[in-house]
Amino acid sequence: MSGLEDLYREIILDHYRAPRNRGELPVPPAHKTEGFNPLCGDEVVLYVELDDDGAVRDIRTAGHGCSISQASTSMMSAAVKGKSRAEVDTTIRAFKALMSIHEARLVPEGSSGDSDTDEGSAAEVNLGDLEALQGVVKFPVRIKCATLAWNTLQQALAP
Amino acid sequence: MSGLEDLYREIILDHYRAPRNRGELPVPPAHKTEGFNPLCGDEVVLYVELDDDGAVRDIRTAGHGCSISQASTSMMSAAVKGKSRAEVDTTIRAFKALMSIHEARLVPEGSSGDSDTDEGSAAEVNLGDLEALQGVVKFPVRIKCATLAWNTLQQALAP
Amino acid sequence: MTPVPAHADLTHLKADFPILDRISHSKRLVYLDSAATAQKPTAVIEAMNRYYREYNASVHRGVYEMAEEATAAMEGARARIARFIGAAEARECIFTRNATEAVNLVAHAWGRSTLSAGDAVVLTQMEHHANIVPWHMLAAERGIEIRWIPVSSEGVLDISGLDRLLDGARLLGVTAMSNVLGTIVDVRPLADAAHAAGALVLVDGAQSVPHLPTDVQAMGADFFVFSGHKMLGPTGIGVLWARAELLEAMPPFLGGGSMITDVRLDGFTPMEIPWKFEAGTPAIAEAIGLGAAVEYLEAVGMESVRAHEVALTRYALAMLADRFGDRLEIFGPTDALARGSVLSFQLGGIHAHDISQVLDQEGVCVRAGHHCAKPLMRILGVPATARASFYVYNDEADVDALADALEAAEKFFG
Amino acid sequence: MTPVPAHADLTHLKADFPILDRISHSKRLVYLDSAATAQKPTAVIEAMNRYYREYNASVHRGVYEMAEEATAAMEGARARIARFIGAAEARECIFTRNATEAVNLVAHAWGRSTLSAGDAVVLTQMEHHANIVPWHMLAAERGIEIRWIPVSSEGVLDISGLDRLLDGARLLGVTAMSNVLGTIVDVRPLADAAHAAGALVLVDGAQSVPHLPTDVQAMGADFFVFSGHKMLGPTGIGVLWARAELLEAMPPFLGGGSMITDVRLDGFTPMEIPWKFEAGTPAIAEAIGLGAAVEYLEAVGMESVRAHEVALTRYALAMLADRFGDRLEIFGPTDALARGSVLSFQLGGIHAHDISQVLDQEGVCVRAGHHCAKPLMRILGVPATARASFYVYNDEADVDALADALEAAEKFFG
Ligand SMILES: Cc1ncc(COP(=O)(O)O)c(C=O)c1O
Ligand SMILES: Cc1ncc(COP(=O)(O)O)c(C=O)c1O
Repeated sequence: MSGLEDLYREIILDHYRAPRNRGELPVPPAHKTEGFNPLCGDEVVLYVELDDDGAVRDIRTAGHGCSISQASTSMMSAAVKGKSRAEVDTTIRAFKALMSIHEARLVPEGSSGDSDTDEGSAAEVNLGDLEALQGVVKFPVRIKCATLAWNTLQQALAP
Repeated sequence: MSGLEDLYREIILDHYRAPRNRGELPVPPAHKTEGFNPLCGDEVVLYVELDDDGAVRDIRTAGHGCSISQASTSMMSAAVKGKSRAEVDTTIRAFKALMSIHEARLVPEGSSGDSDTDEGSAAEVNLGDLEALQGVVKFPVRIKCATLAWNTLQQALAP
Repeated sequence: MTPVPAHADLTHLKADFPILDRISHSKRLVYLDSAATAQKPTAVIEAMNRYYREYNASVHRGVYEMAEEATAAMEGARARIARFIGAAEARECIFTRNATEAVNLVAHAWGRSTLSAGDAVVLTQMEHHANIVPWHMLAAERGIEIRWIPVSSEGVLDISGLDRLLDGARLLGVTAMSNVLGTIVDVRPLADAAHAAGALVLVDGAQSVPHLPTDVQAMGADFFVFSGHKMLGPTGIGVLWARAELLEAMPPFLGGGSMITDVRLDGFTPMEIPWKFEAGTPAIAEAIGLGAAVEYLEAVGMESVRAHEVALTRYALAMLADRFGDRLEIFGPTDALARGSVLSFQLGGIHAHDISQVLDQEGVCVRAGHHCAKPLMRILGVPATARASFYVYNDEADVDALADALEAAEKFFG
Repeated sequence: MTPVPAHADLTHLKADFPILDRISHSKRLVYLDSAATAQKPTAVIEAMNRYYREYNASVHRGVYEMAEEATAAMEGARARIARFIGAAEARECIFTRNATEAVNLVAHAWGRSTLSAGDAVVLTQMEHHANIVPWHMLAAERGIEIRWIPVSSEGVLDISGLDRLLDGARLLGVTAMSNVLGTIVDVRPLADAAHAAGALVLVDGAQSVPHLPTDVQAMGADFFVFSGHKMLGPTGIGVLWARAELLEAMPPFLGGGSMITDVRLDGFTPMEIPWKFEAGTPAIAEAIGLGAAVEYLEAVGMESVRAHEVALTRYALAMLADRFGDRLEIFGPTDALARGSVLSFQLGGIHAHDISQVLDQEGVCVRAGHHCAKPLMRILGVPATARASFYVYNDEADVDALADALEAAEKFFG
């Protein structure tokens, strides 16, 4: 079993203590999207402003939650800000693949995994800082904390 | 644990093989009463003819069932035929007390037993052949077989 | 029908079942009541002990290590069980107390939200009470109509009037194997007919899952129920399988913790499946125990289980006919390939209770009674039968012991 | 309130709980989540093992020796449990899967046959979801009204408006002890008021039965529910107690085998209580295990259990205040005599999940979340709390370990 350091890497604690892109954006032009983890009460609010071609021109985050959900929100905002829609989509897929490793272990063969993931292409993406969140997969209940911001982002980008 | 001889005493097998008072009585003057054990499908039919003072002038039995219910029916008919109402009531009470010994063991103190029984007075009654059925109490599922005829008799005598 | 391996010697399995060391009335225990409940191998008992001794914790919400282990063990068991019955996804398996609760779940959650007065539910006359009474209750409450597929004198379903019975029906409820006759029902053609008529199909697998390879999708079931305790697993656990879309469309059954995503003073929002249907603290140890039972059965192989039982049933049918002739009447199909290893019988005029009592004295455990199938018993014209049933741990010596004990009964009541 | 024995040293009990030998993250296990589920003593585990290894058989109908032993063990457990909670008769205790199913049984069998649109059910704002959601479901189906007894800022019921709330009500549902605040509710006066208003009283004893002496008759309950797994017993078993007349007047809940005296093609006749409410093969091993848990608790003595927990709670409240001052906020009553041994808290701005995660690393198991009491959490104004809860096997060293681990959490997130 893994130690706390696997979960709470320095970079995660850094994002938790000093979250990037905190705040709000005027709506419109931004869209506001809320995400909610009913199991722990964590809440993420995203303000996302898109270019005409779907690139993330700007993003701000609000809400409250545990260190993992807060850090993940912060890291996500940093990772997608200023990125093209294609880059954002690839990052989302790669991050979800990272998180699904454990779920794959939990749910043995024969039952379907998360159809959102695409481990083939994901393996090639360099997630940078986000890789630090990989430790979360060893703590299954916390995975939902880490993915909350990303699911909310997907919702925000949904047509 | 007890052997078969405790349950199937010679006298019981004798009543089973050669049941007393088998048959029917004209209704009226007799009453016909049916008893049914839903757990095993056993059925007892009693034809009882009472004197004006409630004495059992005559009794006949029909139905089908296991050796215990058949023997008990036969022995019951022999025990009550020609007896005054008071004698019959005492015999019923005594027999039920005999059968409740086991139930008392099954249901520990603090929960109420069968309110029909009256062990004080019952102890003094000489049940004769019927005592042979005492072995049944060591086989709790069979108690209902032994008491079926008696419960049906009580119904037949109820006002 | 699944091809049956020619040879399946399971003798070595006896050692896995500690209860078989029991001495009953100074005789070795000959347990022939597995259709009521099966004995448990050490692996199942120990899987539950390990949970209680090493990682007992409530599941799903705990952050600490033991809670994660417990959750992984329970959800792992669900996934294993799902695979065992050919389910497409683990989340299609709902844990219940037993097969009975699983049928009731369907009658409440699906039935009450779907059926109204005049709707018809088609059942067979050889259903267990578990697949009758919930529908009687719904009939009394909602005025639905129950129609019956008759049973022929050979103990098989008479489907000559099936199309008429299914006309306008909303559900067909059918057992995959009779617990009285042993009859194996070929569910697929019935399911096809039901689907063609617009009805869903609920299959009672309580007797089939322990003894036959199961593929819920191949048989065309929409709902499928079974009990853990009859398949080497613990008491207190059963399963409802249903297709995910069906489960998702159904309202919840029991309300409480774990089955919600939110509760407010003015209402609640249910959880996703399977948890939507699992209110309160689940039977965690029991789910883990059932997972271990499935693991055990997988290791033996369901084809081997079936082959072993066919051989034993064949032996029993021939040997009993040989030793008792016409005095012994066995109900249901005479071909071992058409039936499970359940033998309901009558011996001369001796009442089933008396047979069972004498057999007990010889260490032989059989069931006596109506086997929770009173409508069928009325059709057979008997108030009660004795029933011997075999499983992986039984062998020809057990069948011989049965025959010897039956002779003793004949002598006793002769 | 029951007088509390001055001294109750239960240190010797630790040895009865094999799980306490577990090493978690190279630390000894400090289990402080008994309000979610309790650990099991060897006596309970072994009672179930004995059933599976020595006399596993289905109950009630079998004629053979093992079946009689199993029936006697299960019915003996029922009688023991009935006595333990002060029931008048064993048959007033219905076995369910858990407290949640027991509330649902009442909502279905009593609620659906008794309540109609406009009828009111009064609940408290500190109920567990188990005693809320079944009534929400009935409200949605039947249009009954739910009224709420508020919780004061001190975490106790505000009964100033009770008479108004009870006016025209049919049921009062109230927890005997909050699983979040620890608040002990003095049920009797509430029950008297409810009865005076013509309402029945359902008491949720899930948290109280494990920790306090229980007398269902003295407290004035009509229905009383609890779970085995929180009182040293196995998962998969709970109890509904109700007065015999009530149970006899209620229609059955689940239909199937064992709960009938007859089944025909056109209907069925239910069995007498308690079996009328126990459809299908029951959780036999679990009932026996719960009987063994009650036997264990009786041997310790519920007065001693209570005394031990009062002392430990007092110690914890004082020591934590001393070491953490204002940084630690504990919800609920501050007087150990007014509460159970459940401490829900917030530590600085650290999220409950993070606290629980750090504590786990120190071998300390606490719960983090909404504790299945979302309406109450909204009133407290917190999305989640951490919760430590004590039982017979905990001691001051465990509370010290909790404090040490909380300091580690403060350092980590400081
Ligand atoms: C007060 C209270 N009521 C009801 C329950 C539900 O118990 P179970 O989940 O065992 O049904 C719980 C425990 O979770 C509880 O604490
Ligand atoms: C065919 C069949 N269906 C349903 C059941 C009910 O199973 P349970 O009592 O475990 O719910 C049984 C067993 O009793 C059975 O044999």
